[in-house]
Amino acid sequence: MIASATLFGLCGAALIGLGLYGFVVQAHLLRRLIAFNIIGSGIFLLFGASGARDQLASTDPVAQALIITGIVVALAATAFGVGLVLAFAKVTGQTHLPEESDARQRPLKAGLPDRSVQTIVKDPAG
Amino acid sequence: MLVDGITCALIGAGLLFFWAGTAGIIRFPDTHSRLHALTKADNVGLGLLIVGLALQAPDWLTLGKLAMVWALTLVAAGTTAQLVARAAITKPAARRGPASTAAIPGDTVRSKDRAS
Amino acid sequence: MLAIVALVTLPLVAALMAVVVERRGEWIALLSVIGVVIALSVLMPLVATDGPVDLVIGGWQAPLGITLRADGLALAFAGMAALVMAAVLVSARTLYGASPSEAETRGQWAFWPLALLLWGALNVAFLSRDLFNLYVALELLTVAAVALVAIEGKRESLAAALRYLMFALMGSLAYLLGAALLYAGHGTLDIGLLAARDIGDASGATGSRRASDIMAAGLMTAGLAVKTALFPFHAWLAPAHAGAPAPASAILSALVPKASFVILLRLWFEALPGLTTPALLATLGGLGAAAVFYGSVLALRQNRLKLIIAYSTVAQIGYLFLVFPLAGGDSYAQPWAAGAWTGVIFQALSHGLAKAAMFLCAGVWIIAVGNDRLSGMRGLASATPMTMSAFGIAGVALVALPPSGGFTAKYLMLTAAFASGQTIWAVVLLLGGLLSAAYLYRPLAMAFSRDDDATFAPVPRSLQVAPLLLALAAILLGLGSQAPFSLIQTGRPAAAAEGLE
Amino acid sequence: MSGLAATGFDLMLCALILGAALAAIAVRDLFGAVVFFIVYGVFVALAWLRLEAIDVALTEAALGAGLTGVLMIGAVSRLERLTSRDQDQDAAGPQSPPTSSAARIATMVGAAGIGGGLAWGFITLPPSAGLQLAVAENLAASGVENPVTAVLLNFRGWDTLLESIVLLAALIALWSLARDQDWGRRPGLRQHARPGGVMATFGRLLPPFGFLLGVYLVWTGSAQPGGAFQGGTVLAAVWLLVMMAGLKAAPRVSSTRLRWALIAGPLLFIGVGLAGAVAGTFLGLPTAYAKPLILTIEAGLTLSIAATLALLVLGAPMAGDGLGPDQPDKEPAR
Amino acid sequence: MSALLTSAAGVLLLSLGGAMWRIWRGPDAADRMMAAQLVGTGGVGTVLLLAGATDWRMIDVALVLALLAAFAAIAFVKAISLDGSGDPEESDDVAEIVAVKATGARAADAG
Repeated sequence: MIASATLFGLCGAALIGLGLYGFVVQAHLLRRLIAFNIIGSGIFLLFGASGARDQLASTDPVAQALIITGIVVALAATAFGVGLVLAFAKVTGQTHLPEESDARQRPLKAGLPDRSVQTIVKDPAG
Repeated sequence: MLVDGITCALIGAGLLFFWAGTAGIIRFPDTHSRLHALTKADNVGLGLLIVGLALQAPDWLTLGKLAMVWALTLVAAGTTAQLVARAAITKPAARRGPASTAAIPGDTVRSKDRAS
Repeated sequence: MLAIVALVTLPLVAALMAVVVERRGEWIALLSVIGVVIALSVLMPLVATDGPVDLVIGGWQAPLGITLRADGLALAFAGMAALVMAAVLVSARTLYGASPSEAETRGQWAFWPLALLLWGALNVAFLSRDLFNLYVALELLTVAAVALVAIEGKRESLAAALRYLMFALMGSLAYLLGAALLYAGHGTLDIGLLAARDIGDASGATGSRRASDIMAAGLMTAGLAVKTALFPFHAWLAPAHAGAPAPASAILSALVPKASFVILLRLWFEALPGLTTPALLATLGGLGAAAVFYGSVLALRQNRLKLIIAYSTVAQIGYLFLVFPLAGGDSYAQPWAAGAWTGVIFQALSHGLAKAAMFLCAGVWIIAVGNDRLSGMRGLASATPMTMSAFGIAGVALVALPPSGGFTAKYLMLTAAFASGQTIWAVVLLLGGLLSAAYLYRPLAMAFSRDDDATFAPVPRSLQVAPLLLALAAILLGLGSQAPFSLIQTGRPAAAAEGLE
Repeated sequence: MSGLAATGFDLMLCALILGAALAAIAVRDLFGAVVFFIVYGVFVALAWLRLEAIDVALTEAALGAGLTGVLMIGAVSRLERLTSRDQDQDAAGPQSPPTSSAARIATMVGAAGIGGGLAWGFITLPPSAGLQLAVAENLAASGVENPVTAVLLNFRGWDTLLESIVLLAALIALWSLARDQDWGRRPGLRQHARPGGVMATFGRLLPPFGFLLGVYLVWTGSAQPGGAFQGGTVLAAVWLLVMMAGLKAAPRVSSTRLRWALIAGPLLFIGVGLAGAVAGTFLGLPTAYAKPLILTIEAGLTLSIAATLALLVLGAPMAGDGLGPDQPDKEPAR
Repeated sequence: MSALLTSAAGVLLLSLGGAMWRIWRGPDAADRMMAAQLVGTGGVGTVLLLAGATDWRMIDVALVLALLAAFAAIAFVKAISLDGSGDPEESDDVAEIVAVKATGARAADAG
């Protein structure tokens, strides 16, 4: 029990790092929402594991309840985010936010589909 | 003891089917035959696992739940395999990703920004 | 106690009712405003004389349960929020009010529940003592606020809403991670119980300085700073606040950043005062100073009124973060810390009132002119004198001229800066005031310039009264500063009297 | 032996979780990313089982792997339709400039630093049992035997109440994204399937099972893992399935009955809380009545959660093509 | 028995790595989704084995997983259908109607 808690806690920390990288590097809004969810579940794993490191009994029920609340809240935010991305795509035909300088809002260029592939990672299998 | 032995044998056989399914999904050359591999694993592998575990079930409720899991996966696997197969064969859309064909009326991009 | 319950549940119940009852959202909102005002008028004198009141929810004491506490800080902000909401609800009637005979439209249905949910979330954020409960409140606040940004559905506002959502989501996650680490380390999420553990004070009996605590504090601070739009996390603010319809902008700019700021105050002054270091205080102050200058310069460069007001919010939020260095210092007893704490709260309250008034004025002028370009504002002063004076009075509060609440704030903060020998922050305060006068001069000058050919659409009088009353409230905050001053002192955390570090 | 097998399992599971997350971020194809994300949810649910957090595992399996995945699949499909018009699909438009490799590496270093720092902070945490003891001591007074349900519905009921309101807020926010002319219509695309076909049959076959499971999860939640959120999610999935199979159309957003269903749970919860406040304690559940009160609140919450979640997956109201057994929308409901 | 079941769960889990490889490679969306289905079924099996090894109450997770995996598959089939909300079994004339409606709506939009 102790060993698995430590292991999953470390896994959670790694997931947070991974998700953060994905969130920053990717421009596609849906992929950012996926990265957001990965960070979220990493946080929950870290949290849950820290409540399970005492071998006396099972995982802390308060931590479990907080995590359940967190998962539901994350889903709510994700669902609204997806709706917002779709509404944005419907109006502009784009799936990422335009670069924006602080001083002046550049008007969005309409109608250019986003086909950019943001990650260039070699297939690990081959 | 005998029961435990049978459980082990059944679970071992089930695992074998799962591995066969995995091998199939990796090695088979085309979508259709891979689907075939998948269905085998779903139905037979999980079935064997469940029968094996059912011998260990502590009460009737658990037994009932095990049966329900099996029924659920059987029905679901059968249905989805058929639908996915049909979609994969008949619709070119399935070849590249979801939907690269017609736009839908309610969902088309407006040519003009509606508010400005 | 019932008054506290009313404070947090009335807006939420009203929001639920506004979902089901068609075309009467405005009346439901009005009822909830009246209810909350009554609750506040019961609570405020009570708390001012008898000290903070606790509401132990479900009878479960912390750490197991959640406690709401009505202290001076919470009530001052809840009161400001109630004033702003009242004015906004009156102003929003022309945009989103409906006559019962017409068919329901999208905006009429969506605006009221969203605004009310946002308000409920704000009150919870001001009152709750539980770090996770605060997280849920912040999420509710975020969802409602982003939806209000997007409510017009224009491409600019959708893009602004998405940008806001992305920033806010990351801020939430950072805050949540910090709260989780604190809970893992200390077995409680209650601010009071955390304070009792002397976190970071290695000299105490229970204190310790753990890696996880420092990380937790950093993460929560970063997350809350993103949500407060502290420089350099401010990029989302201006397009979001300027892209929303005027009543929504007023809520967003005046109230929403204050929720995360109040949590930040509670975090550092109440829960974790032992973790502060001079470098951290200086960093937060430095970012605040940078925000003051950067926001002001950007406000100077805008050609649209709403963007000027929105960038002004970036600058004004910068002042709030000066509380950290001003309440700090290196000597033992710091008599100025309480002044800095009070001054910053005055600044937040005054900014909330003045900024809401300004956005509502912008809303009036958008109706009159059709857009919010500066070039279209010629002649507005003579056409809409009431709104013009509201804008001017709000400007007085924003620039911090006497006798406004802004002046009281700046006076307290300047005193603290000089008393603690940190003249540099005084320079920031003074220069910031000059800059705000500069960026407000342009719209004012434009409005007062004569243009006899200009024709404006008529604006209902009720729309013009609301911003004027708000602006006057910002002045009253300074004129009658005694009552709010003493209210803010009730339940003031020890660190705000003795100073941080 | 048991320890070794378990550790081996855990190591493998961690590897799969990280692999799925990495792939979801790195895979080129958007749909691939979504599929990896679904698979990731399955693995994370397994991790929760290993941590003996069955309640969380149920939630993750239902929400994380299930509904979020379905939501994302639908979103990919609609996004491709929305962005693929009159342009050569593979022609690179002038998008935002791809992140430079220097920025990429800097991000990687920063993210690795944060991950590493967190790992260090986690390891140096002293083991703590959290509030397990406090929960155990007060469990008898909470009215339920499942400690997680006791925390969710009683000790920290205020959190749960706000959480159910967050869900509702997300739905209001989502609906507010509709176009003005679509207000009052049905949410999401018009679903249709061949009457009597495989999909329609499946849509008839599965709901009884699913309904049973959902109700069972809510019912058993007071004593065993389960509860309103898990059961509500299963019921939401069942309802969605019925709609997808073309058996029933989604209700119009203007439907008053639907709106009451959405707010029933939170309203009931607040009502119980206010009744408690009048009696002396806000949200206080007297021990003698705690169990029936909790079950009542959970029943209301389940209804609202199921409806809200299903509608969140469907999306904002819009004009559809109206091909299903339900007739096309002629006029938006006024 | 518990150790044996846990080991069996490990062996089953390992086989899911192969399915991950197929998701990565594709090439079709259908391939990816099928592999995900395999992970879903394997996940159900793993949960069952873990339940047998440690705590039978875990079996509810298997039920939920099985139900929602099927649901995700249906959502996928919908997503790759012609208009994103249909059924691959619908006949070609339905497809035609969709196409005609689409052009009609475009014309209406442009006009």
